[in-house]
Amino acid sequence: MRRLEREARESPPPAERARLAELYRQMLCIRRMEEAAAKAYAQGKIGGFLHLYIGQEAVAVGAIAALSPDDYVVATYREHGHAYAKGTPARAIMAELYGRSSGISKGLGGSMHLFDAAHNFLGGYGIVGGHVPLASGVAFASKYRGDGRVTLCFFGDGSASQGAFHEGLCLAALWHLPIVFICENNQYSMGTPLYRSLSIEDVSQKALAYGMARDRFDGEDVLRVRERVGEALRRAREDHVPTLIEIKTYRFRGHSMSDPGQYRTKEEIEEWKKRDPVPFARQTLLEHMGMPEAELAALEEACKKEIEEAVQFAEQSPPATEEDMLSSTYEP
Amino acid sequence: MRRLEREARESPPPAERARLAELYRQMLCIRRMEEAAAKAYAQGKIGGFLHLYIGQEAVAVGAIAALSPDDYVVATYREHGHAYAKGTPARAIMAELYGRSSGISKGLGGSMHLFDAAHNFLGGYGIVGGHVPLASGVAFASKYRGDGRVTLCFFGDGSASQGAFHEGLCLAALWHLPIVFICENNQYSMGTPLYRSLSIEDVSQKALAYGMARDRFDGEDVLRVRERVGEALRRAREDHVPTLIEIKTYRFRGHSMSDPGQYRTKEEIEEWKKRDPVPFARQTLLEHMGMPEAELAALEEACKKEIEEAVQFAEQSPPATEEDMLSSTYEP
Amino acid sequence: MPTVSYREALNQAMSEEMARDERVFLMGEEVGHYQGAYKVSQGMLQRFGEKRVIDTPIAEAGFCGVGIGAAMVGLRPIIELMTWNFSLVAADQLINNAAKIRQMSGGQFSLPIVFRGPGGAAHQLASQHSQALESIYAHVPGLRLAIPSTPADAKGLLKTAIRDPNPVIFIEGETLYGLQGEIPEGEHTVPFGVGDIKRPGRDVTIVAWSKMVHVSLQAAAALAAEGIECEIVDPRTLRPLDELLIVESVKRTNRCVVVEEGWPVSGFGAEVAYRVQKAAFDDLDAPVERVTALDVPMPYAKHLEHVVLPSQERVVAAVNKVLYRE
Amino acid sequence: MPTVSYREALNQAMSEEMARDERVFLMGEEVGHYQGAYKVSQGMLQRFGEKRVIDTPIAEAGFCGVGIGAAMVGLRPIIELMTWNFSLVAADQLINNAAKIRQMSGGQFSLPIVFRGPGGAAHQLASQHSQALESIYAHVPGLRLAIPSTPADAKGLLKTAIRDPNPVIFIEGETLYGLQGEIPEGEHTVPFGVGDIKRPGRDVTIVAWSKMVHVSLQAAAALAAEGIECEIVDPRTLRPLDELLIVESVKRTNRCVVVEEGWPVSGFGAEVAYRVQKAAFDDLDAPVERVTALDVPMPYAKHLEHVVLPSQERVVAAVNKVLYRE
Ligand SMILES: Cc1ncc(C[n+]2csc(CCOP(=O)(O)OP(=O)(O)O)c2C)c(N)n1
Ligand SMILES: Cc1ncc(C[n+]2csc(CCOP(=O)(O)OP(=O)(O)O)c2C)c(N)n1
Ligand SMILES: [Mg+2]
Ligand SMILES: [Mg+2]
Repeated sequence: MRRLEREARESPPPAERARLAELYRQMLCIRRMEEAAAKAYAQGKIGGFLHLYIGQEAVAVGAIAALSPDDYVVATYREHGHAYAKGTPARAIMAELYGRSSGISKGLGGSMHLFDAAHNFLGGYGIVGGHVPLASGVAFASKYRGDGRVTLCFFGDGSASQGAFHEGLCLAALWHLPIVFICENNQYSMGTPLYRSLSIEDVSQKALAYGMARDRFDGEDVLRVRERVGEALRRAREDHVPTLIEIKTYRFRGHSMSDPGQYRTKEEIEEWKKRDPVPFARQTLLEHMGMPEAELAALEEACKKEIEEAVQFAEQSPPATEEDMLSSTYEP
Repeated sequence: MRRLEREARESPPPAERARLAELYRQMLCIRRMEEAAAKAYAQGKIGGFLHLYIGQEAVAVGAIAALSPDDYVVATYREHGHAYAKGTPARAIMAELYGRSSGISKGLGGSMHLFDAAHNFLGGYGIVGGHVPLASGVAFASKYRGDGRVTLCFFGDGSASQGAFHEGLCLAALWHLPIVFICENNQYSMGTPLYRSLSIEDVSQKALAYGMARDRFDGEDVLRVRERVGEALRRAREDHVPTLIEIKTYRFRGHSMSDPGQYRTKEEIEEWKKRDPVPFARQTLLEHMGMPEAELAALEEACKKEIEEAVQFAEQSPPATEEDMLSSTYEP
Repeated sequence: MPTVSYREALNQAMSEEMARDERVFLMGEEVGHYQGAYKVSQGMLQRFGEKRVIDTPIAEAGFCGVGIGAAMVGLRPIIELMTWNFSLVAADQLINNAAKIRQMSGGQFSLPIVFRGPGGAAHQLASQHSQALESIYAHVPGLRLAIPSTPADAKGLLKTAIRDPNPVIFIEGETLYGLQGEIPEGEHTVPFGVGDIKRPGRDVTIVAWSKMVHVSLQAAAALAAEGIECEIVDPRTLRPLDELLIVESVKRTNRCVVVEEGWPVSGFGAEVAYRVQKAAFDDLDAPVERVTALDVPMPYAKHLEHVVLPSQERVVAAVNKVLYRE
Repeated sequence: MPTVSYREALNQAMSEEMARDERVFLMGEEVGHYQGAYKVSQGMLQRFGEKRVIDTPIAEAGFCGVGIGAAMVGLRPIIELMTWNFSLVAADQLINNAAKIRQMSGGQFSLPIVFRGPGGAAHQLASQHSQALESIYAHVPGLRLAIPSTPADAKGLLKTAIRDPNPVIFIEGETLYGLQGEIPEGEHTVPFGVGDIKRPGRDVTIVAWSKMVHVSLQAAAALAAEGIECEIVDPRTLRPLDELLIVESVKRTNRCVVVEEGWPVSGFGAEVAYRVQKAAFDDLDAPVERVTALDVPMPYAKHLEHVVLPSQERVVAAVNKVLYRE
């Protein structure tokens, strides 16, 4: 496995430190939020499928940090982190997982279907690849209106074999849509390692079939993610050139809560944990950016509080309602 | 438009001449068969959609000439030529177009759905791209059995944007299936020119997404088609390496009988007619291979007879039967 | 009232709505430069330009998905499927995305989108191109389904569909495009969920939609010569369904025949039968009969296609049956 | 008779058929190394090897198509769909290819292929993952459809499906995998088109399949305490359907309730109702009632899922209704 060396950084300007601190905060909150969710799941307070993002946080946080609030995000069922990074409060996410009416999707969507119109988070989708053309459509609307917005579409390595992925990219490339496709290559689709699901090792090669721009890098450094996705966003926004980006990452947990994950060795997981994006960012802040330990501790304490409050909010919220269910199938 | 020069040939061995004569014969018979079909269609004797292959004959004939009889062919709705080249008698094709019980599909399939089990012709399919995974499945069976057979799968340039195309190629590449995919790039999908349907000009580039072998050439010379497809067949048969081949060609008629084809200029069509594969082969035989005009005329007369006989056979055959229809939905 | 074709009526509906609302656009295979595979969008590219009349590659899952995404952020797409047969490659987009996004987002995202195109058999197009798939889409909550039989209904329902904030499956009759009929002048819309009595009659209720209305009208004319008066109820939309109109008619006639072009099993005809026997149990003098396509894939040969499709003769026979004639 | 789980019964069926016939293989997502997403294929990779137990990428249209092609040339594929929800991305392969190839080839190519996997709601999987889609596939001629409710039926029907020369849609109950039940020892097959009376009774006929058999059995037990004896008819296959068994039961009980997990409109329940009212018109003392999922996409929240799905209470209410009780 190729090891990445921490890129040496010159003593950074304070704004840069503040920015990384914020990204670190987001990653940490997502981590704590999902840990809390896993606990609640084990207690039977959350049901259904629960796909944790633990280990991949730098991808969503770094990529979404490069967006402006008007830009759109479309994601999969593994989207707690994306929603949070796009602005959905942890309490609204947690309440959704609990099936409460105060949940971001009123308790009707659950873990896989977080939606947040106010923050231009256009949802988590459960059919692998099925949201890719939809994301192209959101970008199509931006082009149609000339509103200058860009759409970020996230998906896993498993999506790359789906017809909908192909068609979504075909149309984005043909019509020069302002969109960036991010393949979060965590190297497994459920229990299947990449080499048993794809005939190529470099997923970004798929871009060649569409004459699309492409990029490919490792995803443990949230700043690198922000920077490289930022370049693609600029191409999308200014030149109307879509990009397919493959970001290598790893999920530390099973595919979902019900997956014991026996298809990976302990050693492999341990090796990857050395590149955990959350401590990586912390260490950068502490050692390379001179952020005092006390400030870090305060930030971490704030995260803890935020998530505790979110859990409390979820637990105390009233359940999803039949009325919402019945009235939301159709708009009257 | 790039003009192709006739490749100069050394005075060929007699076997080569006989082979080309046979390919010429096949192309000519297909041409005559379709001309007869067009006439019958105009007379209301044939109904439904009728997609003529006129102009593209060298592709099917050349490619299928490189096969052995055990090999399989899967094709689209524009498959009269492929069926004929694979061995289906003109009379059985014509009777099918007439909806007769003596048709190759008993009058139940019609023009778009010729099937011929005896000749390993696995059908014409009407859903663009829908037959591509199926063709991979036929090749899968060959691999499963180790029977050494190869599958040839034909489709149009319009298929390349379909999800099923993508998935079919994904699996073929991943599993090293003995298959050759031939994209007959006639530069239009119905009324849409390639540049408005694909973001790349070189369709064979799609192979890069699968790490698949590829090839690309012009399709008016039936011998070149045979040779280049032959190379791919060898790769498929011996090395289990699938290939995507793009063959540039042109249909002289509309998309189907109901298409006036106003999206192409007369000039464009005339330009392409100069590369008509049928006279091209004839000229090669006559001028470069020393085949006497009298022999050519005899061959042409035989084709004419064959097709006249086929039409007569169709017209005199009894109609498709209700019994066949009812008994063929399920195998009892 | 001006007389126009069903095709022209659809064109008017789209053109009027596009003139009225910048957010409406038309997308599909061959809708622009080719002027529509069935010429429904004739002239629209010239009138509205390439920005709003958009030719697509053959990628139904792709462009149906594109329409869905665009609708989520406020555009109002009209997505043309060249025929509904090809919707099957996009079934996931229609059923798993379009039908569900509003509810699974807790009502945050509405989907004002129309999927339209011809359904049913045309002439000898064989099994993959001759399907009446309305029963499949009518099954799915979250979708609306309109299926007009006349030019006036085609125009009025399509305008309503375009204005509706929900995803609408809009199935046109492939063999009806040339049908001429009167259309009210000026603004003309037909509400969803309101059926129409295409022929009044006292003896038997025939429920039929799309092309089957016309087959039923022929049968009714033939039966009228024998003194049997059929009432033909065209629900016009299957989702929502004007159950009341059907049931009230059956309560008057005490007999019901459903005529549908699709396959029998789990067809919408069964749905109508279920509702009728439930709501008019004591009024029925005979079991509800249905006339459907035979339970086979469509064969190519012309005479067999006629055998498979519901015909005037089979409708007459069904009416006679519920009347216990012969 | 040995007691095994529904899951194990399916595993036995596949393993026995694979041992018996080299042409049979299993293909799908996670069927091999992972031992099956629901562990139905546990141990099969180890037993039969990678050649015959084949993991696929997430490409349902692709591998369903592969199965179809392989079946055309004589193999006998079992294609596992991780759940039937995902079949929608392969709907074109199932409906336009699998169902039609035999007929459109004039009977030249048979398709001995089984598409199997779990259907219906499990627990809080929300709208895209909780669909009972049997009515959609039952609509399509050229397909067979089996949908077992017990371990014995699961084994017997799956063996029949694998041996059947036609494409079979085989829908397992996602919540039934753990269900224990007795299975006849030795060779055990269940023929298609032969229903089974899961509980005899004189007062009301309940038609139910898959998980709804168990919901109905609970309802029947509750009603028995009040002296009402329900007869539960499980058709086991919807295509072909054992109409006779249903109708004869109704002729005895004079009342019929259909219980299905899917959506109401154009559901298979309507089909049963149509056939019953037609074949037993004079025997019915009340309209056929149906109990179905509510007509909405499935919500996530647990209590709402319970509201949407047919429950013992709703079945009891329907039985009371056809009995005019209360
Ligand atoms: C079309 C479809 N097929 C199968 C599934 C079941 N499924 C859910 S997630 C998953 C694996 C996806 O892997 P990947 O795309 O790499 O994303 P990751 O879970 O690794 O984030 C599968 C097979 C599905 N949801 N949709
Ligand atoms: C999925 C699907 N969408 C649309 C169609 C209608 N259609 C039939 S042929 C065709 C054009 C195909 O073009 P191409 O693949 O280039 O093949 P060609 O006709 O040029 O041989 C279209 C759009 C179809 N048959 N299937
Ligand atoms: Mg993955
Ligand atoms: Mg073409």
